[in-house]
Amino acid sequence: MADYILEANNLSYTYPDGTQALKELCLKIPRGQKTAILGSNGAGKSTLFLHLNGILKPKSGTVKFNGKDVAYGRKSLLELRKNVGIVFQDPDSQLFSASVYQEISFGPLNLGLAEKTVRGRVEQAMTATGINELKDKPTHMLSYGQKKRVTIADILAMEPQVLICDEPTAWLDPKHAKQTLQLFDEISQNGTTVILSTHDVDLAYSWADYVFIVSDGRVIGEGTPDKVFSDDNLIRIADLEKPWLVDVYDLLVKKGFLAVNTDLPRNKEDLYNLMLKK
Amino acid sequence: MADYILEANNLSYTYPDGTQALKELCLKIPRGQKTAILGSNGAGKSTLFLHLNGILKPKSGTVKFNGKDVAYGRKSLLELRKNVGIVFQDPDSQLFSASVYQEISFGPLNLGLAEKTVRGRVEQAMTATGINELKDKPTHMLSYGQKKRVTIADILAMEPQVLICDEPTAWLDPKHAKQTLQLFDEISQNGTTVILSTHDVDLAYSWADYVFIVSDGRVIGEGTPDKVFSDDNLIRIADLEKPWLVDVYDLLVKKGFLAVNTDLPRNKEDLYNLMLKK
Amino acid sequence: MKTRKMVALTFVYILSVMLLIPQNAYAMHIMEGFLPMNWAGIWFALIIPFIFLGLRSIQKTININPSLKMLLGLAGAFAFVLSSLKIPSVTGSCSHPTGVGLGAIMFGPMTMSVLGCIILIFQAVLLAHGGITTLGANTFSMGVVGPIVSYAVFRIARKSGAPLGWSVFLAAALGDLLTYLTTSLQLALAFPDPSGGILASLIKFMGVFAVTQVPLAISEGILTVVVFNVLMNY
Amino acid sequence: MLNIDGFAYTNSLRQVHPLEKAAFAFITMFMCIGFSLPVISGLVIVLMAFAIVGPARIPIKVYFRLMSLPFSFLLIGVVTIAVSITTKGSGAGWLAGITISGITVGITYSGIIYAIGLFLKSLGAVSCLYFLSLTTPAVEMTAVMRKLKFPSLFIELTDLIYRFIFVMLATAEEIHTSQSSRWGYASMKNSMKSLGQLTAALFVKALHRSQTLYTALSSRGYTGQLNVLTPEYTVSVNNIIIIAVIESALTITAILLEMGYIG
Repeated sequence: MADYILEANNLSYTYPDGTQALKELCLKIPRGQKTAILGSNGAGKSTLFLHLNGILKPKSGTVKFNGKDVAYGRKSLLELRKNVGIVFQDPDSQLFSASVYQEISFGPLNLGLAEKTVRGRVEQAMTATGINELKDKPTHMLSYGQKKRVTIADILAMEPQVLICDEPTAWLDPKHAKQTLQLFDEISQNGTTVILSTHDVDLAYSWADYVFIVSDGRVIGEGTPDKVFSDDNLIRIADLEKPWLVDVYDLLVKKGFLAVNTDLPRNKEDLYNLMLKK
Repeated sequence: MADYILEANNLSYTYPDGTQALKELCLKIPRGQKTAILGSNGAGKSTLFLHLNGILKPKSGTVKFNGKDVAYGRKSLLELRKNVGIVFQDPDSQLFSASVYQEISFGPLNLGLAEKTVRGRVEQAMTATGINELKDKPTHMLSYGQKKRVTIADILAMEPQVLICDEPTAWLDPKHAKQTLQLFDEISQNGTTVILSTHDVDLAYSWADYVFIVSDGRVIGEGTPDKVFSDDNLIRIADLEKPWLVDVYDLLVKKGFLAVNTDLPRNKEDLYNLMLKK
Repeated sequence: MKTRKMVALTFVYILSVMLLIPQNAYAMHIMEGFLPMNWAGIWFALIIPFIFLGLRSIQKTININPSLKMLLGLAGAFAFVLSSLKIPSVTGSCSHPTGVGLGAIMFGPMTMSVLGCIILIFQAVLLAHGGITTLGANTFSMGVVGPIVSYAVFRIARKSGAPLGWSVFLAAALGDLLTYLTTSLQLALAFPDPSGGILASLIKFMGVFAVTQVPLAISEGILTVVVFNVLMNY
Repeated sequence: MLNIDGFAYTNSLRQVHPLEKAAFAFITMFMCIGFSLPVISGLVIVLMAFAIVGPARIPIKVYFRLMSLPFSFLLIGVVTIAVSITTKGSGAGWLAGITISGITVGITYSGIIYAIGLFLKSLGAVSCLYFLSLTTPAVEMTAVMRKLKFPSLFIELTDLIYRFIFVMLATAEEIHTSQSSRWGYASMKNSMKSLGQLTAALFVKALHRSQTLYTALSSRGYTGQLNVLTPEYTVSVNNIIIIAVIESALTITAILLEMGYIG
């Protein structure tokens, strides 16, 4: 039996303005894996995340963390938020302090840790995200990419079991996007379950262990990247595109340049090696 | 002799905080063409744009519009801004009116046009951007993609000769990004010179007639997309990546699947056809 | 009487042409070090109860609704940013603390005394506009008198059936004027005219400020109405 | 616009304990205002100019521009005080005056002396404020306020406001740019309308931002208190000795002046 760290069962949610954001959504996040949640703008990804750490309470359905239903009492909510951290899309609406150090110390302090422990965690989170040299800079002088790193450190300092990141690479240029993904790889290797949402199919395809496709408030497809992205129909319904690696691979197979049944290449090097082998 | 609608000669600009954003930048925008300006975050693209419609005044160097030096008097600035419209990157910080209609009518009304003309232009701009049904909606209730369209309509309603768009597809999902580019194609076909900035190389490669590569406040490369993107060194210095079409093409040529000297494919169909021919 | 006015006006006119037109409203807050120690202390003592009451009322609301803290933080930043915008006025563009009237109507005068005090700290520290030793005096005029007047005028005007637009205009414009009257009074008390006394001094200061502040109060009133109208449409 | 803030983070005294800097600025300021002696005011101006341009390494051009900022208030205030109005007519001690229908407006000798003293005193105090704000970031000033046991709600609000001043300022600038590039400030009438729209939009965005911020902070366990830790600073005995020496020297000079031994 697979081990799921977070589960959503028949989650429905309607915003006060009447927008039905989630419609009986079901998903199970495998523990310790790198999960990508794909969907077009407005598919319900952000709303789903707000449910996963208890900010929103579902109109119907349940959220399970470590196999147990989430209760919405004060104490159990704090417990959930300690373990499931969200990095929001817009860093300017997550950063509340002008000082990077103060900012990162906020989460761990809320956990009721001793001052010394908090200081240790802040240092550690800054090192992990490579922002040690920003310590003395105010958040309003940081670039977009730097702010993004600070918001990730915010959450890392709480040492959550699950790190959720909403559209982490939007607005980043290729170089910074790559660095951010490497950071997530490291976090994942340290045993944290990393979930990120994106509509960048190439990113999701190369990075994720497991992919969910969300469309119109529902999960309409899931599986390993090669399986999910081979399903033309699914991709079309979700208003997404095929990753170019898959596209090229299909083309090469169709032309007979590559043998069918080879494993799908997960990155440029894979593709290159496949072609060399041929 | 080529016909240039906008020219920047040795443009230098330093922000009050000391950041030198432009360093003797030179570029000439060909009239009526689709121009892409590529560069990583912080390369100086946005600062350049603010010079092209006179919001910023260069510390040294000149901007030419239609072959004439831009004067920084009140009247000539207004004239320039009427003809060179900018759609800014973040629609959220740009929209300021209560309703979509009011927002789009802002520019034409300020131009002092008769109410009837304004109405006509607003209708036309809404039709062109496909947002007729949003007419009475409050701007802050729109989705990200819709907001983006409203900001484009904002500028179209002023009927500029040049439309500049800063990172038009950032944060848009593949479907909406495609629609936006189609919109730019239409605008361009109607005789407007369209300039856009991006760090999405795939987009720039497929869409643009002419490409400038900006890095650290300077233009470090320019030319037709196939020429610019074949220059590995240039792409690396600019912290960009190669468009995957070029990458795949190179790979195929290297492996002997495609003949050298073929024209570079500009989109998926081109590549497909090339391979069929072989 | 007429000639006296003329002399005063000529004097004020020359001064304003010389000093006010090319710059912004530094004339608004009392500058660092300008007040003698005793007056600086007195005004500090006078604002402490207002700050205390303001903090207590905010804390009460936060206990029920923790999101109010973020709202007040943003509202304070909003008011600071507004004060740094240039507003078009008959005497040229002036930067100016709009938002006090608006804030008083929306959050009540007690809350505004706290926000006003913080905004004034930042105006002193970030813009060299006002000062720390004069913080008490400036908070009293801009954070206590201004908001109370705005709030009271708005309430009275609404109760007596005045249209919303006029109520907002009067609240903002009068709150503004009373702020400057208070500033003039504070200066007059600290610096009585050696021969004419406090009254003569008050007339001098009011005369100087009137040139810039009357048109500004009107501009600010109009702007607040425009803002209110737009907000109503949101 | 907020370049004072920029220097606060980049000046050469950035790493000095904020409490030391605050003590130096405020003690000096109180001496300047408390003694109210022109010579002391002059000394304070020179001392602070030296501290700002020397150890803190603020460019001298910046220092002079900043010092010119408060001049307009200062001149208006000082001239207004120097000018006397009386119904008794001009007499001894008057340098100049016009009498019209029994009211005399003019300048007295003592008025001028008083005005010059006030001018110097205020400028001295402003120098002290500049020293503090050019060397100490606002976040560190609030850290000092925390140490001095100011009400935590007051400090939390101060920190929040400081942080969002910059966010809102950027938004205001973007809207302003977008408006000006669409002729928003082409005429007086346009300007009033545009500014009204800008203000309202800014307000709505502030409301919206406060909600998203609340959401983000709640997800990190916020329940009403914004507890944070500040980086630790080391106290420098050297600095304390320097401050003590300077302040004692000022005090002794002032006392000697008052007693008439010098000056």
